[in-house]
Amino acid sequence: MSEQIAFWILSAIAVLGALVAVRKRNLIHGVFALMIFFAALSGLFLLLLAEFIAAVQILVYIGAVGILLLFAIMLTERVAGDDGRRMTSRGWFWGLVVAAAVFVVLLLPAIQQWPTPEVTQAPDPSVEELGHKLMNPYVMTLEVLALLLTAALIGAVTAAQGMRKPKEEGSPE
Amino acid sequence: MSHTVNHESILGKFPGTNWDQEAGALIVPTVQAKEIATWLRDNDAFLLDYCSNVTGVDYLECEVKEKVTKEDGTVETVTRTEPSRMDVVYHLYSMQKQTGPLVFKQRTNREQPEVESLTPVWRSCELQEREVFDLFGVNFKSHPDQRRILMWDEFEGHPMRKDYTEPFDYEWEPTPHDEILEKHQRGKVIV
Amino acid sequence: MSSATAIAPNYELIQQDGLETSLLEVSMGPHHPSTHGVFRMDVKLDGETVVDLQPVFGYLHRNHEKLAENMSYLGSMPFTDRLDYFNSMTNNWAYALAAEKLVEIEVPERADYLRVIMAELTRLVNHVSLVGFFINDLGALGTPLLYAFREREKILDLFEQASGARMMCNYFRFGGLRNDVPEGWLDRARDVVDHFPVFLDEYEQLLCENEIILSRTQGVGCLSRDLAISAGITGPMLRASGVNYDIRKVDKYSIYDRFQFRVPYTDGNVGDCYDRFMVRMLEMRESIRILKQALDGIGDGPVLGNAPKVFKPKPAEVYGRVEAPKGELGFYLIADGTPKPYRYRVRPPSLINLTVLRDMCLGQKVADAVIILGSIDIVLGEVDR
Amino acid sequence: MSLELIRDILVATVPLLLIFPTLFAFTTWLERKALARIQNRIGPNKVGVPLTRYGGRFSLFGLGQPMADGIKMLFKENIVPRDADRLFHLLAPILALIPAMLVLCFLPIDFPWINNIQDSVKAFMLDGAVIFFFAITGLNTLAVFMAGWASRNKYSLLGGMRAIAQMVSYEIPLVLSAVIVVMMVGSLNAAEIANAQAGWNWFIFTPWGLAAFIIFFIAALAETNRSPFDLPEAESEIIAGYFTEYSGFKFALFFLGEYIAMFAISGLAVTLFLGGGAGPGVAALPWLSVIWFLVKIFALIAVMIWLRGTLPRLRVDQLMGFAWKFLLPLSILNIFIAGSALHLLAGGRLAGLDEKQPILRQLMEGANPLVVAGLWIGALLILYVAANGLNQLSRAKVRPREYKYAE
Repeated sequence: MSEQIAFWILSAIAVLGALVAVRKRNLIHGVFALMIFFAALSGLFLLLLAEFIAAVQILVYIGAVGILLLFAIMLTERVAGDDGRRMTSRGWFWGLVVAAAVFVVLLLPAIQQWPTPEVTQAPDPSVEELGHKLMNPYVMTLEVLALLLTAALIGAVTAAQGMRKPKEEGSPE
Repeated sequence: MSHTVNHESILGKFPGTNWDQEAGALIVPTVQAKEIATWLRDNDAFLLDYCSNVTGVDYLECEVKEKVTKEDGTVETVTRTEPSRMDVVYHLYSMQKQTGPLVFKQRTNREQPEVESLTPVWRSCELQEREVFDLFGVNFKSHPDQRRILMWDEFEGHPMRKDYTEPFDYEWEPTPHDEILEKHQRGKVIV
Repeated sequence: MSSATAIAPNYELIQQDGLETSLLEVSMGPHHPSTHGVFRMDVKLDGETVVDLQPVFGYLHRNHEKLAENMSYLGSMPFTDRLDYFNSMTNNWAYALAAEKLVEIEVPERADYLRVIMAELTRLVNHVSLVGFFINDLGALGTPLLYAFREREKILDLFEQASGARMMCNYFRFGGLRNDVPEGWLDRARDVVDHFPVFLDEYEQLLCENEIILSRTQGVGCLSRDLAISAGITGPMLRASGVNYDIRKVDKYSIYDRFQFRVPYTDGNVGDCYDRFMVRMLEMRESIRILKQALDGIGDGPVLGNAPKVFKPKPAEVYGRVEAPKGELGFYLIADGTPKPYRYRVRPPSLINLTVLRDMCLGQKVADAVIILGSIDIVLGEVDR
Repeated sequence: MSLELIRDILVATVPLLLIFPTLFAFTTWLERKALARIQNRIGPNKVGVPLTRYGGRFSLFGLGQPMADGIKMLFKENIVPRDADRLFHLLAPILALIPAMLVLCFLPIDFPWINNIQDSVKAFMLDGAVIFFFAITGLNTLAVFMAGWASRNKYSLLGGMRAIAQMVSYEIPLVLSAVIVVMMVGSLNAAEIANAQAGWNWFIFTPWGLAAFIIFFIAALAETNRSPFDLPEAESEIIAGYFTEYSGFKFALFFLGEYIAMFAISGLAVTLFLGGGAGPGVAALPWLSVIWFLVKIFALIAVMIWLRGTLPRLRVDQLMGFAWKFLLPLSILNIFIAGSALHLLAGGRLAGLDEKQPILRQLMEGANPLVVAGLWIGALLILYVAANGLNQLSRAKVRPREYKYAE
């Protein structure tokens, strides 16, 4: 029962946060609404006892992606957009169609199994289990991913360094 | 005391210059000022690389009483009128030779005072010439950044001039209230 | 030479290819905690880098020169206290020196000794508190400043005992001093002077090798020798840029030729904030040397010479200057035969030292701009007059 | 939801909400007093026991000062700049406080009442408690940015930008030095980490643990914006950074949040490296562990105060350089050292270890003292050489000074 209540509250927050994030013209407000959405999502993961994923959700999505978005906005000219413009843009119709299509695709497995859903054993989402899985069957994947990310990091550093002009030393002449 | 600078050779090289014995200053024509200043700075005999002090002096037209000794030995007081003028005074020193000062004056009229800026010769003139412009209203030709420095930009007049009179209330700004505006014009209210 | 005298070019934006960032214009001051008074810098920032800086003056302008031209010569002596309110003694001295040139007045020997003692004590006060403020600008939360102020208090006590005021001393007169120092003052002064090196040792030990201070100040705000000379920089700042020029040595005014002291200066390679800081630290040691000699050499006698009751000099022009703690403080007086000066001009070292502020700050970080300003050592009473 | 659960939640959280703000008040007094003594001053000494004004005042070294400050803060005018984003301006101090308070739950402090509640309520029993701790601490960045942005003040904005850059950078060495402890225990569970250090088996007494603790503490200073890393609120440069436009109780909330964050990060340092509640006499009197835990937290906070009174501030580029060019390589190297040392100690026994027990203790029990000594010397030597090298590399090239004297 208590899980039910928590689920509905968190879902409501998540949906509201997502809506506000899309609606707000003020970019900073939008980003913060998005973060609320992420936080609610993290709560939902906790509800599913996937605590590691919940922590990672906060760490990565709020702590990294959100901050990255803020950084990007800070670098742009106009930090605060005007709030007054109308919500719909010209492509609203096609947007709606795409959204509906995605929704249907997501629902497809559930529709196929209707009305008797197949009950499968849920995987154990504990940290320990995850650790073992990452270290035993998926160690290769993990290493490749790590390598890829390191390469991306080094690439980013090199790209950023290339942009900087050679510094002018000494007296300005 | 440090060694004073020998001014005779300057007078010889630049015929337009004068030596004011009473003030102990070199009077330089405005047109030649920059040339002479550069020469004074770079010439090995002077090396006046350091311009310490820049200021203006405002002389109003005034009557000067002078005692003149006539041929027969009697002393007579003569009154003559000294014309008004504006001086810009530079005190020059040499850091390399540790000599100085040489007082260097540019003289101009006080109605449309305009002298040559020596900022390109000595960087230290930059702020001080701005100050002379601000307080005396001397226009410095080819000064790179001639703006008011101590008074605010909207200020009218040049307060260090001898004939400057304070306005009734120089910080007054018009307010939208007509009544007060009117009273102020009648001199009743200091807003 | 010509390149050094030229105005710093309008610094072109350090633009990165394809990535344009907008400039942030910040008006630092006049109520900023570390502009040392009501001084303002209009700073343009690209991120944290200063790309343009315009000093704005005049918030404390009260036209000191005009005031002095409308009163008697002695009447503006108290006003000179308010120029550089940290160093009222040297301000007094510069003015007295100029006025004594106008009318030939002999200064009694005891007065000269006391003048030197006061001036060097003032130098200690100024340098020690400047160093404290400077470290405070570096972000040290006031600890060095309060240590410095502890020492400053002792010297201010001496000033109070001699002149009756701690900061606005108004102690000098044309031809000497207002009054002799009270009995036992010299012993107390000797006590303070003897203990000062102990404090300096501690201070040097704590600050001069501190890793953060080194990395924050070295290579920041470099001022080349040529630009320093051309821009008329004086005082410790000039000597930090490698010019051996001390008016106490050059002019040998008063009785400075009787004392053994050295003028610290750098080799002129860097001329950064650290050099300016260190030159001041070293100068304090030399001041103590002078003070010890002066306290030993002082004799008895009057402290006020035969100054005329009504000070009415003949028409003349003089320029008198002293080595104030901040640099060359000069007074340019034109007398016209009346009891008021026809022209009275102060050459403020603080203002002229600010000429190169922009040149030193461009391309540095905003935090550096603050410490560069701190290392210049300005007092707004003198900058704006 | 059962009533029992609600009761347990309240029992677990309410004491935290009472104890730590009280400690905060005491800490502000401690900080002011300590700074004053460092600076040759006396510090607060007037406000003491209220209503004892007449007939002898009990000032108690100014211990009443925090209360007076609190009352003052409550009654001060709340000023919001005209152009400010009012909502965010209001939310920022709250957002600063919430994560700081939240992470207190992850500290394995054995309060006497904690034993009576069910395990599922104890946050530090979570398997990913340490990860959660870092995740939630990171939210503090958002509050700082929010405050800086919402104030519409250029100094605030600069402070906010500095704060983000700084916190994001220093989080990495912070986490990497915590990883070492996780490696040595084999668990992310805060309670297990603390238990693994029972007695004198503190991780600070291992070479890599010592190095990791130092890195952790430096990064923690930066995370909590303490001197010498107090750039986001650098008073001499950007007035007060993101605080500039805050007054009254909002300012007090920020202040509270900052100190609670200090408690939290110190508490984590105690948990990870200083043995949690371990200490003399704990075996006999279990409640002593609470005291030990708080004493250790306060010891760390005293060091922070001491540093604040003595050190000047770094510059922003030096700060970033220090994080990326010095702390990060050093902490990665430290992980390598810890890993190889564990491997060396294990000598092939790694597979045979009991997974439920702390790895390090099992290894250390059978270790040769000579090997241990060798590890100490070797690890510290490697780290020292590396730190020196990194320092030489990242140090700005300066010309040598020479001061001459003219007679």
